Amino acid sequence: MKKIINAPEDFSSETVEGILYAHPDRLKALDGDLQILVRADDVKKGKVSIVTGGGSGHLPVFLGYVGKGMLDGCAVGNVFASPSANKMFKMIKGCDNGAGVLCLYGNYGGDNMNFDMACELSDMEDIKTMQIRVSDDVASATLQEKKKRRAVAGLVYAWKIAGAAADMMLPIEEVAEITRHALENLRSMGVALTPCIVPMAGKPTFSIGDDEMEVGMGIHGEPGIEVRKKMTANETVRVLMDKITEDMPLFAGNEVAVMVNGLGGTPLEELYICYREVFDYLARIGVVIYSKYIGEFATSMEMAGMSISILKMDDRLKMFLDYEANTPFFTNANR
Amino acid sequence: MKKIINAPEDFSSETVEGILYAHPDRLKALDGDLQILVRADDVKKGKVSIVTGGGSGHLPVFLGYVGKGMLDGCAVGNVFASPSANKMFKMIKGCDNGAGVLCLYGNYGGDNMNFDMACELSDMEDIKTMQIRVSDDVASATLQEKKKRRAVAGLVYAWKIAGAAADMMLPIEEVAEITRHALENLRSMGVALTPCIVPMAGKPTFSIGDDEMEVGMGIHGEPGIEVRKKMTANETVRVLMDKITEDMPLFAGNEVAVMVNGLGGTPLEELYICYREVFDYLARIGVVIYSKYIGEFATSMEMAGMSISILKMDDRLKMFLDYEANTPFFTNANR
Amino acid sequence: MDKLKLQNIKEIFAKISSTMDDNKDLLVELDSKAGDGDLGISMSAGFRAVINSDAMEKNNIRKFLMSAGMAVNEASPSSLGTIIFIGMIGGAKRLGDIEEIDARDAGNFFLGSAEAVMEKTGSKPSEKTILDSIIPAAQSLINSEKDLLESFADAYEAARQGMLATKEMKAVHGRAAYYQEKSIGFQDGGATVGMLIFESIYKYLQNQ
Amino acid sequence: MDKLKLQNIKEIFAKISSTMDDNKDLLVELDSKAGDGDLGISMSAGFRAVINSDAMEKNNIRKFLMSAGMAVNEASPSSLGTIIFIGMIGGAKRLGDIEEIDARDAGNFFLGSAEAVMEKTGSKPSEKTILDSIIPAAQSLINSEKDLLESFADAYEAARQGMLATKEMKAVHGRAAYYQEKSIGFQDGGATVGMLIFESIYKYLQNQ
Ligand SMILES: Nc1ncnc2c1ncn2[C@@H]1O[C@H](COP(=O)(O)OP(=O)(O)O)[C@@H](O)[C@H]1O
Ligand SMILES: Nc1ncnc2c1ncn2[C@@H]1O[C@H](COP(=O)(O)OP(=O)(O)O)[C@@H](O)[C@H]1O
Ligand SMILES: [Mg+2]
Ligand SMILES: [Mg+2]
Ligand SMILES: [Mg+2]
Ligand SMILES: [Mg+2]
Repeated sequence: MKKIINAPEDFSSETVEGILYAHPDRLKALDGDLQILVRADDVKKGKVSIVTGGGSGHLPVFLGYVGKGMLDGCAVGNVFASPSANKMFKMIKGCDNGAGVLCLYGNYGGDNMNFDMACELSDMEDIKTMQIRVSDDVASATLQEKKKRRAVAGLVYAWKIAGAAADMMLPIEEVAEITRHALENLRSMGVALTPCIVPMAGKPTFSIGDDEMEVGMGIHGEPGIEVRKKMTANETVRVLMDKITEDMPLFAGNEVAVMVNGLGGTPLEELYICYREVFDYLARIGVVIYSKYIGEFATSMEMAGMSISILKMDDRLKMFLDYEANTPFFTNANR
Repeated sequence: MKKIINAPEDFSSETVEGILYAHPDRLKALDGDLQILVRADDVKKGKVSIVTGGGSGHLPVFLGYVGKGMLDGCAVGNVFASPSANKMFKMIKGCDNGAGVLCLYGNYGGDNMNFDMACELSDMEDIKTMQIRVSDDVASATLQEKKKRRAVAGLVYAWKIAGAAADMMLPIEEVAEITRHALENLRSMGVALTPCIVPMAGKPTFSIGDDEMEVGMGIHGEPGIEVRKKMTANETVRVLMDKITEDMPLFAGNEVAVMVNGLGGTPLEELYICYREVFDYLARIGVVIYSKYIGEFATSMEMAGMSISILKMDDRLKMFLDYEANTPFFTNANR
Repeated sequence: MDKLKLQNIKEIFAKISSTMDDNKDLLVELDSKAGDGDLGISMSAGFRAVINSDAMEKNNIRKFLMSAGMAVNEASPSSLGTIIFIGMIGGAKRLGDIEEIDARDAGNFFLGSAEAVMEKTGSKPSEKTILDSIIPAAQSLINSEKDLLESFADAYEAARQGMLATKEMKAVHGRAAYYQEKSIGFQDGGATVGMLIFESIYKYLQNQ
Repeated sequence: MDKLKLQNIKEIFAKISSTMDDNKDLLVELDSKAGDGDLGISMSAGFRAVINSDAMEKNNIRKFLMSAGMAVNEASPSSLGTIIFIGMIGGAKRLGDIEEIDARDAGNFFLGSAEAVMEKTGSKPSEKTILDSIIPAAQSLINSEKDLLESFADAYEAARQGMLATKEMKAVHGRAAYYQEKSIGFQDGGATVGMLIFESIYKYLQNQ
């Protein structure tokens, strides 16, 4: 296990400690609980709160997006494991500004169940909550069963849009509405070349041949659509883009935001080589790239691979996407 | 070879094409030459130019730092190979604003020779150049032979300081002076856990046991000080920090800037776990962290490992470090 | 003994905890077939947390079960921990404030648990989950005319049969669902946990 | 033939290019012992670039050598490409504007090359580099009283001896320097390139 860690069981808590040491002006642990991270800077009074939660091992997802114009809080689980309902509840309570709390998280069994319970607990204390689950991964279920799809890097767009809407002081119903609108126009898909190792388990999440790639892989190593012989970067991008545009047709003149996301072990060079083909692919069908993120935004520790997310834009979404976001891990100040 | 690439020989040029597709408002290829990247945005008239050059495979190093408050141009070589003197010369000429050009690059044989020749060619055309070589890697030679040391992630601090000084419109002699002053107070050292693969070679740059780490590794896979049995994150940090502080003593009350840099294949979680121990280490000796960068700043493609850089601060350096920097790959807007 | 008091229930949780420890490897193996292989670790940690939590200080069955559920949720880093938590809250609500539990009450607790899980997660019997061992056992308890020990002997057997039946089922929930048809042929790890819970209670009662 | 004209020199570069192609694997192997193993690829690419470059259109020896040097620098992605470039510029400057080259001129060209490299990179003879085969050959040419072919036969032999002598030397420059004492015992790749250049010229002359 080629990791620079201390005791495997301390992986998540030491990561959070490191983050709190580094960014004490931006993030804090609620009541000292390392599983409950909230903003340490000034949050606008009366603003709708946007919160999330999920397992560790995906930095900058999840807690890296807590900050201005994005999230207000995050419940942090162990590696690839949901935080408990109780932690989520405390986090929701700690973030509430009286305008309601939107729980915006990835569609994974454990997180779904725990957020359901946490919202029930919140309800008992008269905290208004809403839930929206992100299901952007086209590889994980058919379009008919879209609700079953899991989340991948598209989460970042969901938080970006919702976070901006909340920071503009929109009421929770409108924040939810624009977020749902964004999610309807969002699709992602990825490939994995190598597995990663959960520190406590100490062995790879799956096995794959040296000349193979897993097409449609989830960020915890969930199986994808098929294992294929290795393809070139251009072929890989075309397979992903074909599947995405089959699910959400794009036409000449459409504008999109593009994210080419590295899963943790893939060099930035390769992501730009992929972006090059995404650009050409979209140019061939006359689609205009309005904005792009290229880098590591949602990872699986040291997994090699990448995912593409496409958000179909309109004038409303542009306003929210362009709105300032600033967290210790993410900013659009240099885009 | 688990890479998402097309033909190995196109790796560097396709990377640059992807970057130019993505950031046409920020970067351009001089006369369409993909090996010569310069700023596409407005550069202050009469400003000293800061330029660099080096091989591909280290993103964001080198060309990722071309932008406001950092570099004006970069000559791009093949993977781990110096660009030619002629490309450097054209790049220098293209960047000159009449106030002189500071060539600020890593101390590597090929780059040194080519920049020497490029500066001669520049001289023949009456372009004023100065050269400063970065030698921050304490593992690569003794303190007595400091000039022989190679460069690692400390390059980023060198560009940050020089770029700020130039953007403040200081004359070239003063830019060079403050840069040298920063370099005197800069030390780095790293460890590698896995090799990387140069696309054209198709095989690992070195071999290392499954339970070993190479202490003091260079960013092209140059041998370090010793191969050791794998250590915990805390032990690893202490080995690096001991060596750095032996070379450049730090005393209670000193202030430092800290960079914990991932080499490409190491998850961000692990970098924060390392930062946690850097923080504790410095706290134990009473040293104050003035600023920190934690992430991937100078990589070796998919190599697993990390390096620590320490810049000892004073009031002058603070001013330059805090100055705005904004490139498509780097900003201090969210630090 | 024909009724379980709070103290017995606390002791039963201690027994369940040691059973999960003993079966850690088996559960890991079952969960590895069509899952991520953490079930053994998760159950062992979840139930150990109960006996080290402040639940043990509660002096009322409902409160004990609720905080025991919270403890499982907190400490077991996987889905079944959450499902057991949901079940324990639902079951405890169904029991209400009760001082002692007989076989029928126990059956109601487990049925209430299963119903809460079904309501919250949308799962149903025959979908290769813990429900497939818990529900038959709960029904057996509710319909039992025998004494406590014998009732739980029957329930244990019903849970075991339910567990074995999962071999033929296709997974619909959790990670196993990704394996679709390939999940057929393997016994479900969660259903095995259900069986182990009844095994623990039965063995505890045998020693009284 | 007792003097080389521009056309001969161009043909010699074609010969060097094919020699480097033929010895690609050998050079890779030598450079792998205490380096990064790219020397064969780099030399093959560097000299092939010359014969495909606009240097071939130059009508003057000095200009040809200068732009041939630039072509090597551009196309060969490693240190020796740059060193050869530096050498060729330095050597060409030493020759000045000359129409034909005899053995002594050739010796001066190579010595000028070596001196430029020493001046710019700080290397010296006996430091396990290309200098160790080039300098003895250059000196042999300068002191030669024989005809062109025999002079180059001697120079080739001197280069070969110089190359063999690098086995005993400790590397001071480039990547090999990291290997320190461990570099002793292996023949230097760069010195081998120097020998191959003289082998190419000699063989070219033999066929005239
Ligand atoms: N919706 C559900 N309802 C009931 N049981 C479920 C449900 N989803 C999963 N399970 C049970 O959980 C078990 C897997 O648990 P666990 O290993 O904790 O999950 P994971 O590691 O995937 O989070 C399955 O064997 C199944 O019995
Ligand atoms: N300063 C120097 N002067 C002369 N020759 C040198 C010098 N440095 C390196 N060399 C030669 O270059 C050879 C290595 O070349 P090459 O493989 O192109 O370098 P690298 O791959 O390390 O950039 C060595 O075998 C040595 O002969
Ligand atoms: Mg599991
Ligand atoms: Mg799990
Ligand atoms: Mg080499
Ligand atoms: Mg090389």
